[in-house]
Amino acid sequence: MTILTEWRDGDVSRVPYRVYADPDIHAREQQRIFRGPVWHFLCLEAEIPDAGDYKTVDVGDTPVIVVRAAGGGVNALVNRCAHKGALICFAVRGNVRELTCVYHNWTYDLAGNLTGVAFRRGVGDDGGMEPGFDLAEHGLERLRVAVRRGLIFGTLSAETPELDAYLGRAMLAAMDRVLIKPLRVLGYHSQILPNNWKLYMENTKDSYHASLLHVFHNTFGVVRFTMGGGIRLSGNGWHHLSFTERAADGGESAGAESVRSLKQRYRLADPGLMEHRRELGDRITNAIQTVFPTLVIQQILNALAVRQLVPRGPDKSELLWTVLGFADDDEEITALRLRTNNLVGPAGYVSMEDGCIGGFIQRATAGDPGARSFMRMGGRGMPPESRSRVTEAAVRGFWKAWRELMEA
Amino acid sequence: MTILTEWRDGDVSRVPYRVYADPDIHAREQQRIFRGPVWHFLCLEAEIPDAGDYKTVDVGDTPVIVVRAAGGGVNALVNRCAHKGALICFAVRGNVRELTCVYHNWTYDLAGNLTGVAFRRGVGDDGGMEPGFDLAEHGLERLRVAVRRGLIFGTLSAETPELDAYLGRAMLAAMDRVLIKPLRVLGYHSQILPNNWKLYMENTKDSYHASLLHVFHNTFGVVRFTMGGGIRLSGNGWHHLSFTERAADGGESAGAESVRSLKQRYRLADPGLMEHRRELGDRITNAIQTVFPTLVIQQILNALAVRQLVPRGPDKSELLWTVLGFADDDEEITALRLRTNNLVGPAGYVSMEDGCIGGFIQRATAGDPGARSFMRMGGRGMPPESRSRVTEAAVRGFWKAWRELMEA
Amino acid sequence: MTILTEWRDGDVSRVPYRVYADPDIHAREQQRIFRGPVWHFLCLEAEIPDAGDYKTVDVGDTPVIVVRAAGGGVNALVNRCAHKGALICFAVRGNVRELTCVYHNWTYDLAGNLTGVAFRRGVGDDGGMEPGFDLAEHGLERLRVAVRRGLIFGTLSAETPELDAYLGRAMLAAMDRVLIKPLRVLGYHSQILPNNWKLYMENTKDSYHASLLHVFHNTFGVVRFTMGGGIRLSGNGWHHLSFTERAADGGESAGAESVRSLKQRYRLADPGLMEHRRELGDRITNAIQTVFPTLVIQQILNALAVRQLVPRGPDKSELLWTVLGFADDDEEITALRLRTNNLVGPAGYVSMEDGCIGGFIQRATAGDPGARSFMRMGGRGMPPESRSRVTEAAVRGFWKAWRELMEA
Amino acid sequence: MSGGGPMARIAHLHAAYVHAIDDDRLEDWPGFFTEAGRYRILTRENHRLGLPLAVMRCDGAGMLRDRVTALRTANIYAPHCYRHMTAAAQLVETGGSAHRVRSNFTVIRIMETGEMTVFACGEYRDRIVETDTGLRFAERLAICDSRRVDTLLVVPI
Amino acid sequence: MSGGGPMARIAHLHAAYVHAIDDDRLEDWPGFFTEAGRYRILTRENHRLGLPLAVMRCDGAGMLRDRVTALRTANIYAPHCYRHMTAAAQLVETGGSAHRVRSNFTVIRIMETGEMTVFACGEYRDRIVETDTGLRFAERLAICDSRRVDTLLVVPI
Amino acid sequence: MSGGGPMARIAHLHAAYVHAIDDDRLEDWPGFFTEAGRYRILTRENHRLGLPLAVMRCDGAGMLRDRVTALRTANIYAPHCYRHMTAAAQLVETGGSAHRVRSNFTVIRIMETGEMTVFACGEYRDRIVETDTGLRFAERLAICDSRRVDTLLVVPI
Ligand code: FES
Ligand code: FES
Ligand code: FES
Ligand SMILES: [Fe+3]
Ligand SMILES: [Fe+3]
Ligand SMILES: [Fe+3]
Repeated sequence: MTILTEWRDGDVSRVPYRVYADPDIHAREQQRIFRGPVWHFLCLEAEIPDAGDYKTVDVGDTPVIVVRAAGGGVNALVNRCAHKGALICFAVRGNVRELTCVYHNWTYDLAGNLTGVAFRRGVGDDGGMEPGFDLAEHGLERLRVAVRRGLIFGTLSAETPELDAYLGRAMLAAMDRVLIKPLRVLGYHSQILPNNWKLYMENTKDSYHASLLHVFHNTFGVVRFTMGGGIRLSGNGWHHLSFTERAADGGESAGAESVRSLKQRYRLADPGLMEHRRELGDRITNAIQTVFPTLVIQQILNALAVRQLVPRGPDKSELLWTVLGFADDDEEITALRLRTNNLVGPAGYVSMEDGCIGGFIQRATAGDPGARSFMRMGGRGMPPESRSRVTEAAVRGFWKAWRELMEA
Repeated sequence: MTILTEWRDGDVSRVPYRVYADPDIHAREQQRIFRGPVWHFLCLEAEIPDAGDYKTVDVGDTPVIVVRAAGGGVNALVNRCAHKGALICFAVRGNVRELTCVYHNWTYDLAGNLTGVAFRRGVGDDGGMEPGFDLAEHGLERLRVAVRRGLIFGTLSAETPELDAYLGRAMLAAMDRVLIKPLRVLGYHSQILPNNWKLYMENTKDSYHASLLHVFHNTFGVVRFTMGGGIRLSGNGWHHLSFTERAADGGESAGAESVRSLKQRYRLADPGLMEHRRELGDRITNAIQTVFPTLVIQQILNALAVRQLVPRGPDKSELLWTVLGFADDDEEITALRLRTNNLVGPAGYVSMEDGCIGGFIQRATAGDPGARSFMRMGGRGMPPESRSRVTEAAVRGFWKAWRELMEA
Repeated sequence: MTILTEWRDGDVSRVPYRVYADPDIHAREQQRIFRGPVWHFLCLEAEIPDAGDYKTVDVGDTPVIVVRAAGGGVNALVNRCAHKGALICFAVRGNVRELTCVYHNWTYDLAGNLTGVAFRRGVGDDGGMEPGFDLAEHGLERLRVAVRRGLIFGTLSAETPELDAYLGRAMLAAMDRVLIKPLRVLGYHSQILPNNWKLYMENTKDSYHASLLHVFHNTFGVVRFTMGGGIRLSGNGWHHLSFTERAADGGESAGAESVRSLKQRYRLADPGLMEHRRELGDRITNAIQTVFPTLVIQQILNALAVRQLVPRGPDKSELLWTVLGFADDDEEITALRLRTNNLVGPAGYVSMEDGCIGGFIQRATAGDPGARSFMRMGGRGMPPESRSRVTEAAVRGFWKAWRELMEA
Repeated sequence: MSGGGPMARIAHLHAAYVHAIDDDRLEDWPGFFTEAGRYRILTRENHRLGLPLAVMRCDGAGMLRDRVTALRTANIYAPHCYRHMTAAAQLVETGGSAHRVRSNFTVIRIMETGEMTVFACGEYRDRIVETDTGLRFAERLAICDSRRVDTLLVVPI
Repeated sequence: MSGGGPMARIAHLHAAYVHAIDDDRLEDWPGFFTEAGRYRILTRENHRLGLPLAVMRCDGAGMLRDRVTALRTANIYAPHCYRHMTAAAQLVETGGSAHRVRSNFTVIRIMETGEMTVFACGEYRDRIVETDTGLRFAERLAICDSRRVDTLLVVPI
Repeated sequence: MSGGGPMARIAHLHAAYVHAIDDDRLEDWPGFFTEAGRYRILTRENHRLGLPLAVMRCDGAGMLRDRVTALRTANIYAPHCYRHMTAAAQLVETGGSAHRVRSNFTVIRIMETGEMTVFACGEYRDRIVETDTGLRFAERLAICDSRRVDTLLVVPI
């Protein structure tokens, strides 16, 4: 594969643009990353509370059924009949007692075991399955599943380490900080991004861009990001956390990101938009966490969400937002969360630009697949902690993970 | 080609899913199958009754003109000018005296012979075709044509055996059984299938699915399929016939397909839909015949049709239905046919599912091109006759044909 | 590359149809032709009169900014940030003082020099660019620029000869004949062609088709093309001029193209459409000039335009028309030009067919990529002058250029 | 809405019809027709050629109701809904209690997963009659401009 | 249709216009204009930039009729038809016998083989006048939102 | 359209609203609402599931104006405009000075470079009230049929 030979060993600070468009790279990613030794976010426990509740999701190009078993456990099964490969479930969500393929009525239990084959014994003396056919050999492919803080993860590979080890201590702590209570879904968004999936993941890990691309805050001067904040990386650099902290006195102090504050010429007519109720026990106002390859866990003021990204070919991807509150939220905090969600989502004041910026790169780089980016803000390394968010360390960590899996 | 090396010799009961999506396989199919030694249904004689009448059709990716010659014969010509490759005819149907390319007025007779080249001799002393230019060397590519029972077939290969030998005795008999009189077109449907063409052909040859996927009959209990019926394959396994027979007493007897009759909870408010007038001299109510690669001849009660499938890229195909009656039909039988056609076509009560099931497989298998189907209902063989329709023999026959041509 | 081995040395009169559809050929064209040693038309000086005025254009798959510098010169810059590859300008036109990337605020002057990197020194003690970072090494890629008669050209290759040498004497003369005064833009068209870009360029160079495909003139008998006229090719055959001349007496004389005049059965209800005011100092009524690879300069009566073609994948292209007058036009001549423009553009009486004919070839040839065209009208050569327009000499010249660059 | 011409009331019927379908209140659909009401989905190709085949053909309340029962209980398809756009309604002929009306339609099909497709466009040709319970379709032809149906057609248009 | 404001009669003109085109009764098309009637297809890009170029420009009945004659007898293109959707008609100004009206349109192009494409969308800006034979367009501008024309434009919109 | 029912005046409000957006006169947009007016863009998926999340949510004139200020001064996106098509408006309930109205919409998004996309389709559910200055939206819900937003949503629909 051209990409792997032409790209200097170990360099993760300069990436050839062909990675965003080449169909062969896309195919290899499906095999090495999406079916490889990584954990994918599937859905929330809260979405399938009762036995038989299921949700269908995509793990890269592989369709998956996540279903609550009778015993209360969660199973994740490849949504592809063992007979001729039809989708078993083709609705987004539902409730079933067993899984029946519509094509020839092969039936599976909620753990994916084949329990019945229509006309298995034939009709009268005729037909039927060949002798020696064993139901046990023809179940649905099953994913390993792990659950943490109400989030259900799955992996198609036997090689993937346990979830805790996969995430590492810093990332577990970051997750536990936000997901402090049973969750409640406030709604969903789906956003189609006109770009390769990696451009969105880079964007999310790119703490350098936040105050520069999203000029809303500066324009309105509603919150001048304070100096508090920083970056954390998992030990292997694959995952990251970026956060902002309000100064102890609650006031605003001049900091790095005020560099463009001269632009502030407007005031919000309704400043209620920026109201924040502290609920997580600290002064952190914004915390964006990524779990390789495609999960984002978000706290922006009181707007909480998980985002799962699904590649849809080399030049398109779909970002699925699950917007959250806590199960015990009262009406007031729910109203606050709903209002604050104007900041995020496909129409979010400080997120909509992330919907188009990847497309700007996709368009600009198509003509010159051999040209390369230059991501040396904060050097070439990926230290586990940075006090400044003006660094591309987490993006380099992403490329480190990518190279490790793709070159394996 | 990966597919041909990884796939165990002669196995036609397990097919790697990459056959449905790989662009190289698609390209090879065009060459080996669609331009290869097979007969394609083109159109009906009844559609081009008069000299100069033409219809444009697609033989795979090759556009073809089928035209009635002055002498009454039928010619089939590749719809591509010998000069620079423009389509000659770009309407679906019409009547012409000769074939004139709009681009530079090169003109061909209805047999595809080049008869005139505009400015062939130049203008004054200037220009014109190079010396030695011979009209006879620049005709349209011509297909061999065979007509049977009003159906016009064509082939692009010189290797294709004569039509009768290609079809074999059983298939000729099946065709002759339905097409007993001069035909009349009642109308057309075009249905876009979101899947590879082979998934639809497998579906049509898959007598196993009929009573399982299409639950209309069982739901309404309008016709309980009787035991009568079976499968016939051509000697080489390429083509097939599946049929259902009403019991001799005209009553309904319990049989294989009543397995789901417990589901019957509804009655048709207007049972006229299922009325059947015997017209073909036997008790067969349903007969579905396929001719490799892409023709289907259908009798469902009094609903008669031929269907021609055209691949439109690896993941899309177009199914063109020509719905038929006989030229001597009276108004009553025509009305009956039109009513019965609610059962078939893109909105057919017992056919619409075939429009989506291929897409379910296309979506489910895209993520794992190396995984394989398991088609061993009725064993691994393809006997020329089966009394039971609970068999995948005809599907295996399809894959036998496919492998023979693709591996040649 | 198959195409280059299977195609007999030097033959430019028969072209295998795969050149219009093969994605590998398309990719190679981007590298060898569009980023290669050719001059591309970018836009008009009149479109960016003032300092900071810019227009964004596409040179093949490469997005380019054409901008008027403070000193009055014109710069052309690849529209791709040196940091991570984002588009710098994403509007079609505008005015800027400097070029700022929205993603991380890297800033360039109008010559593409990097002048500022946000947070280059980090914040406090933290972050910032790695030591040794040199602004001078990270500018925007710059095109060489040449201007002639108000037309701005650019090239991405250092090998391209100077514009005058590239065009050659005959082509320079042809261009100077039409663009006699400062230009004024009357408007734009964009036309999406359902075909490979080469089919449109062949069409434009194909003087053989004009009176045959576009039957408007003959149908209405408004202008019977006179004998005057001819073809000129640049010395290397790459570029061409085709023109028609009204006979000296201003009358109409029978000539080659009247061959189909028998078809004339209609009269224009409003013959004002065909009015012509001589303004270029000669009797030439129509002059079509092409500059390899994708520029067309057009005079049809008083309808003047430049057309730039942009490939949009192997089977699609976009034709961008800039319709012109002269800066000193009075209202009357402007009104005349606007009326005459009914003849050209996407709805033009004598040009609309060029919008569909390429698609007719694209569709007809897809099924048989190895089949070949036959372009021997006027022989196999490409003489620098032909009195007759009944020749494919200019088309052969196009293929000569194509082979020289692609096989290099 | 007043008592002017019949167009305001016809517009109301037209709107109520498409809202019922787009809301997935398909059980209400047969009620827009008279007891003997005829409904056809045709293609322009067949219609122009004088060929009688329909994509969907219901003669009378029984057949209309059977369509709904079947799609609710028997037929299998990926979940989706429609959005009807209507325009250019025109009274072609009116004679007391019966009106001939034509109008244009576009149907966008939306899959549960979000894909939006222009599924059909064409022309309604209606024969609308006054009944005790208001205006009803004695005949509604939906003549689709394209001969193609994408995937399948199960919900009436 | 009554004798209320002019909007009902304008709606009728608008509907009749699009039905004539969509029915391929193009010979009727010039008749919707006054003898000196002007018709333009413009793009929003040119219009906003103040550039006068039109995609199609007919000044008066002769030029309107020439367009129809040419497309019937001279121009070459793959067979297709249109479906016009119209919406949001609004009386901008009215003064006795002349009305300024704007409305939105979408045109779907349907090829004989079935491909459906949103070919154009935009805004009609009309000057409509009362004549002895009813309302006629003194001017109809069709301002297309996209600067692109797919393949070619031969049938008026 | 006279002084009959309110539908003619509602049609005028509907048309004026979409013309303001399609003309890029977004500064006029808050003025179509009452001072406390509520505007929501919802997806059918969330709406059917009873989930309260909106894609865009403005409660009152301040939030409406902030949206416009932000998109003019802060937000970054490739230049584009909309074309709204509306249809099937229906008075659901009317009580003196307040009306409940539903109607269908389709929004085509046109990029400056010419790409046209069916960006959204769905249903408006309006509560419209009489005010001193005419009809105003006390609430306008735009319920989009697709759960997907292509790229981003910045201009209200
Ligand atoms: S494909 Fe599932 S049962 Fe046959
Ligand atoms: S391409 Fe047919 S005559 Fe030239
Ligand atoms: S991509 Fe341009 S500044 Fe970062
Ligand atoms: Fe961001
Ligand atoms: Fe079937
Ligand atoms: Fe031409």
